[in-house]
Amino acid sequence: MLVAKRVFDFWALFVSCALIGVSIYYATKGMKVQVRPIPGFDAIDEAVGRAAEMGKPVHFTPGFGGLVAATFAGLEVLGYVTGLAAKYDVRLIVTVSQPETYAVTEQVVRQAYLAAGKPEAFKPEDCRFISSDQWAYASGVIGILLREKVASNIMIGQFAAESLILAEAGNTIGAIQIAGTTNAYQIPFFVVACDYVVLGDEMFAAGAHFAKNQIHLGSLRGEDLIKGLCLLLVLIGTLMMCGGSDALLKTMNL
Amino acid sequence: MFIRKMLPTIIAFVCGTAVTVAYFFDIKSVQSIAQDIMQWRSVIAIFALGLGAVNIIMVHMRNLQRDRLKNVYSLALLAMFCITILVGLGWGQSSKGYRFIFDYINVPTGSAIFSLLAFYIGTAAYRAFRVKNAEAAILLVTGCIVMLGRVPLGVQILPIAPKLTDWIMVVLNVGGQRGVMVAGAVGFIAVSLRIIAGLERRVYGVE
Amino acid sequence: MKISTDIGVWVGALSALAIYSVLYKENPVYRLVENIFVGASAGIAVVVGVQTFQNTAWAPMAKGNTLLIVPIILGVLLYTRYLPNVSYLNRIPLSFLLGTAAGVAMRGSIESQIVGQLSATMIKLNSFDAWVIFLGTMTSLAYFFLTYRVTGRAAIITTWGRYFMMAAFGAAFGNTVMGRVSAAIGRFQFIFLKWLGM
Amino acid sequence: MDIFEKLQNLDKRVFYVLMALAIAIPTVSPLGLPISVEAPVQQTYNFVKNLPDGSRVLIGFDYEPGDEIDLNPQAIALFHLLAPKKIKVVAISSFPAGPMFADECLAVLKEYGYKYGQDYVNLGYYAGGEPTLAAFGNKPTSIYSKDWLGNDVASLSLVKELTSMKDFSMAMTLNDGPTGGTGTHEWVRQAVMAHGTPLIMGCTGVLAASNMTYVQGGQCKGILAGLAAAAQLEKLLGKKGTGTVGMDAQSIAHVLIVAFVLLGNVAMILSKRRQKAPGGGASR
Repeated sequence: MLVAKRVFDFWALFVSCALIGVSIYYATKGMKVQVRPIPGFDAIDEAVGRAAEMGKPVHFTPGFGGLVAATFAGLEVLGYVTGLAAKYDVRLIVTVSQPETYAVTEQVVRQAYLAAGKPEAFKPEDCRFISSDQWAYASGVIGILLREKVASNIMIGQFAAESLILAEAGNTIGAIQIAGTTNAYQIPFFVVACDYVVLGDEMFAAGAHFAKNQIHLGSLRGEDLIKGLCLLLVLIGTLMMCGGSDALLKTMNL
Repeated sequence: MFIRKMLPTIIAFVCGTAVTVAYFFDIKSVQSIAQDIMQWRSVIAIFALGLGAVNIIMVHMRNLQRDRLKNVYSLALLAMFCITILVGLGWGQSSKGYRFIFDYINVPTGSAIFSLLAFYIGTAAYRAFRVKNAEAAILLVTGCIVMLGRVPLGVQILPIAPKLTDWIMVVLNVGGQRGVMVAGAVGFIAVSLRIIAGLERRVYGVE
Repeated sequence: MKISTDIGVWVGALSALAIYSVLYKENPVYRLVENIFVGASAGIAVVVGVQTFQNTAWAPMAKGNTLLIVPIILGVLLYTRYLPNVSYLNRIPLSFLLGTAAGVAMRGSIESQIVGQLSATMIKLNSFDAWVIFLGTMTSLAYFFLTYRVTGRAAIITTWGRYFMMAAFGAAFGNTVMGRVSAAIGRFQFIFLKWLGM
Repeated sequence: MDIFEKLQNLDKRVFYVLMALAIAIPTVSPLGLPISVEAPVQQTYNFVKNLPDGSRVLIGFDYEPGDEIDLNPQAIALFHLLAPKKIKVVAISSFPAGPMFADECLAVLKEYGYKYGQDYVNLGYYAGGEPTLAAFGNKPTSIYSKDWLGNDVASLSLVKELTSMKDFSMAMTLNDGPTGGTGTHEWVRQAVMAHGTPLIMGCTGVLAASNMTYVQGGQCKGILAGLAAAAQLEKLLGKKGTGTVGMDAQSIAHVLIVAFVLLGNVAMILSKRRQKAPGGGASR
């Protein structure tokens, strides 16, 4: 019944989901989970606070991606940033590239202002759809960064080649920059050009880090268990290979 | 209550599960449902584009109102936006006017923006590649070796660079890259699972 | 030198120069070209969107696939966000978009990014290179344990994990320069050869 | 601020000007710097060289405007390699602009007496990415009823004889990334995993690092990365093409960046030394 060549994949996904599910269950029942410090996230308070002191806006973009996992992580952070901006009365400018992401992003910002008790602070013109064209999006965003002279530039989500254009424009105006993406080809540019980088998978800890939400904490523990299992699998597989058996490797290719 | 909270959760669950099950299981009925879901999704996504268009018009109309038509930039943007749509829908995508906008405005300007990276990449490297600590030093060394190893002139300066570059790209690079990729994918699964299971309802507006 | 007489080439070359001017400073010329470009590209997106809608929804529906009325209605519901009384209805299409996207993301990542990468790491440790790959993968993956604080001796694992990642990032950075310079070469060729005819 | 501190914080615009010159000068008058061949290119060359004469290959033009400067020269060099072996070429594209690039590159085959429809075809754009490629792999004619030029595929002998992906002795994707079109790992899945057709990749420089894992994992038989690979292939072929010319500008640009990095570091170290010396300036 399982599609050929996807048998192992299915069971791997099944086990992964089960581990996450069980961890969430235990976390909501009171299991203690702590997130290790993530400097990029800690810096967000500082970044918004700095904007408040300087009386300049904060810019946030969830990147060029459509509705992919990295974008979701970005939106999670956006919810928190919006809350902070509402608290300190800082102007928050959000720029979006893909229409479907825009549909969700606008909702997230609206909701976050509502949750902060300042629904009137939400301004549709500050949550902008730029263009679904990669370079038009890049040019629009650098235009906004340079003209609005933002104090802080936060870029967390799915980024492609435009990452460095945005980061260098932000650097030119002396903005404090926090960036994160899972795209392994683009992380280097953020590492080089930004003040703080949320490395790859660390992004997905946003909910657990900021809201200390039990569901997210549990889910994060589940992720760690999966990673542990991955390490174990590689270790066993490699030992077996060294012993001359490729049984595990064959099983994984099923 | 049902429409506000339960229905969105159920829809997300059904869509996510159907798409996943159809991928792994050879069940014709589920696969055809999943195919429909994917098609429907792309139709809905087109409507999201309209939201973007509304936002563009709103933002720039407001600019024009505020600056009493003196804002040539917003005017240019709106004019170009409308002209492109009129030409594209009125005369079609193979018409001369539309081709002009596409081939002579969109493509070359886009390429020019992309090529800004040639300049930015150098200044970013100049600023960040400093031997301040072990990590920055590693970044600097692998970065510079690969840069030299990629071009003939670099090879003349550092003859061992191509060999080192090959080794860096095929061996040294692999581990770090894989770590990021695998860990990231685990995160993907967790987020996706939470959305499908209705634990991330905040994203679509259900508190 | 033979300067081009093609208006298209002139437009392309001048817009490229306007874009490059931002390297000096943000200025009105850049701003104008930026706005024209953003306007045109957003317009193109709308044109393509309408075309796609006609091909994938309207035409098949007219041909009898009446079920397609459902996504069309859902699409329209996205706009209820502008109407405070019924704005909650926009959650329905959003949940559809999100649920489907999540399903696609989930099934895709397990195979190519997890199982594929892990099985590629299982090799005989009979050479220095094999050890580097093995240790690089193990330590950098171990860096991403987020709910366990690694302290003491074990911290060396995550430190090395970061070192391996930095090596990979440096490599990717150095390797990217070529593509970026290529793009500039393309534009310069356009300006010098096509436009100025040198 | 002493001279060393100034050198650590140069105005970005100094670099911009030098970079512009580094690219402009070779563009206007090529220098012809020497080139050496790297292992992945040699491996790819050897693999293609050993394909059976007269067999068919499938080439995916999976890139968008902006990346043609990297990928067109690769395709052209590859065609110069395939043509003497009388290997037939089927081109498909997962981006709307792809067929245009395919057309430009396929033009070189005419020099070798290739006939359209019989020895090579440009089938054009397919929407939908991987699922469509999968369907193409199972039955090529199910996706295309007409080629890019508007010919009925039934009139093209090369296409008529195709039954599945297995008919190709090699598949290649010229790829600029995972967004939008069919990415490299989708090709690995649909060509290698689904049909066992050997795959090579031509990619932009930025993608080389991550795609190298496929070569290393054996799922991919060879990889060409960026303009350099095209120039190296041109060297193996003994032809000077656009790849070779572009490499001049590349050489100077790369060395310029490395020089700036070194300058920044030397200045930093010297300025630290000076501060440590008695009577030195205040530390920052």
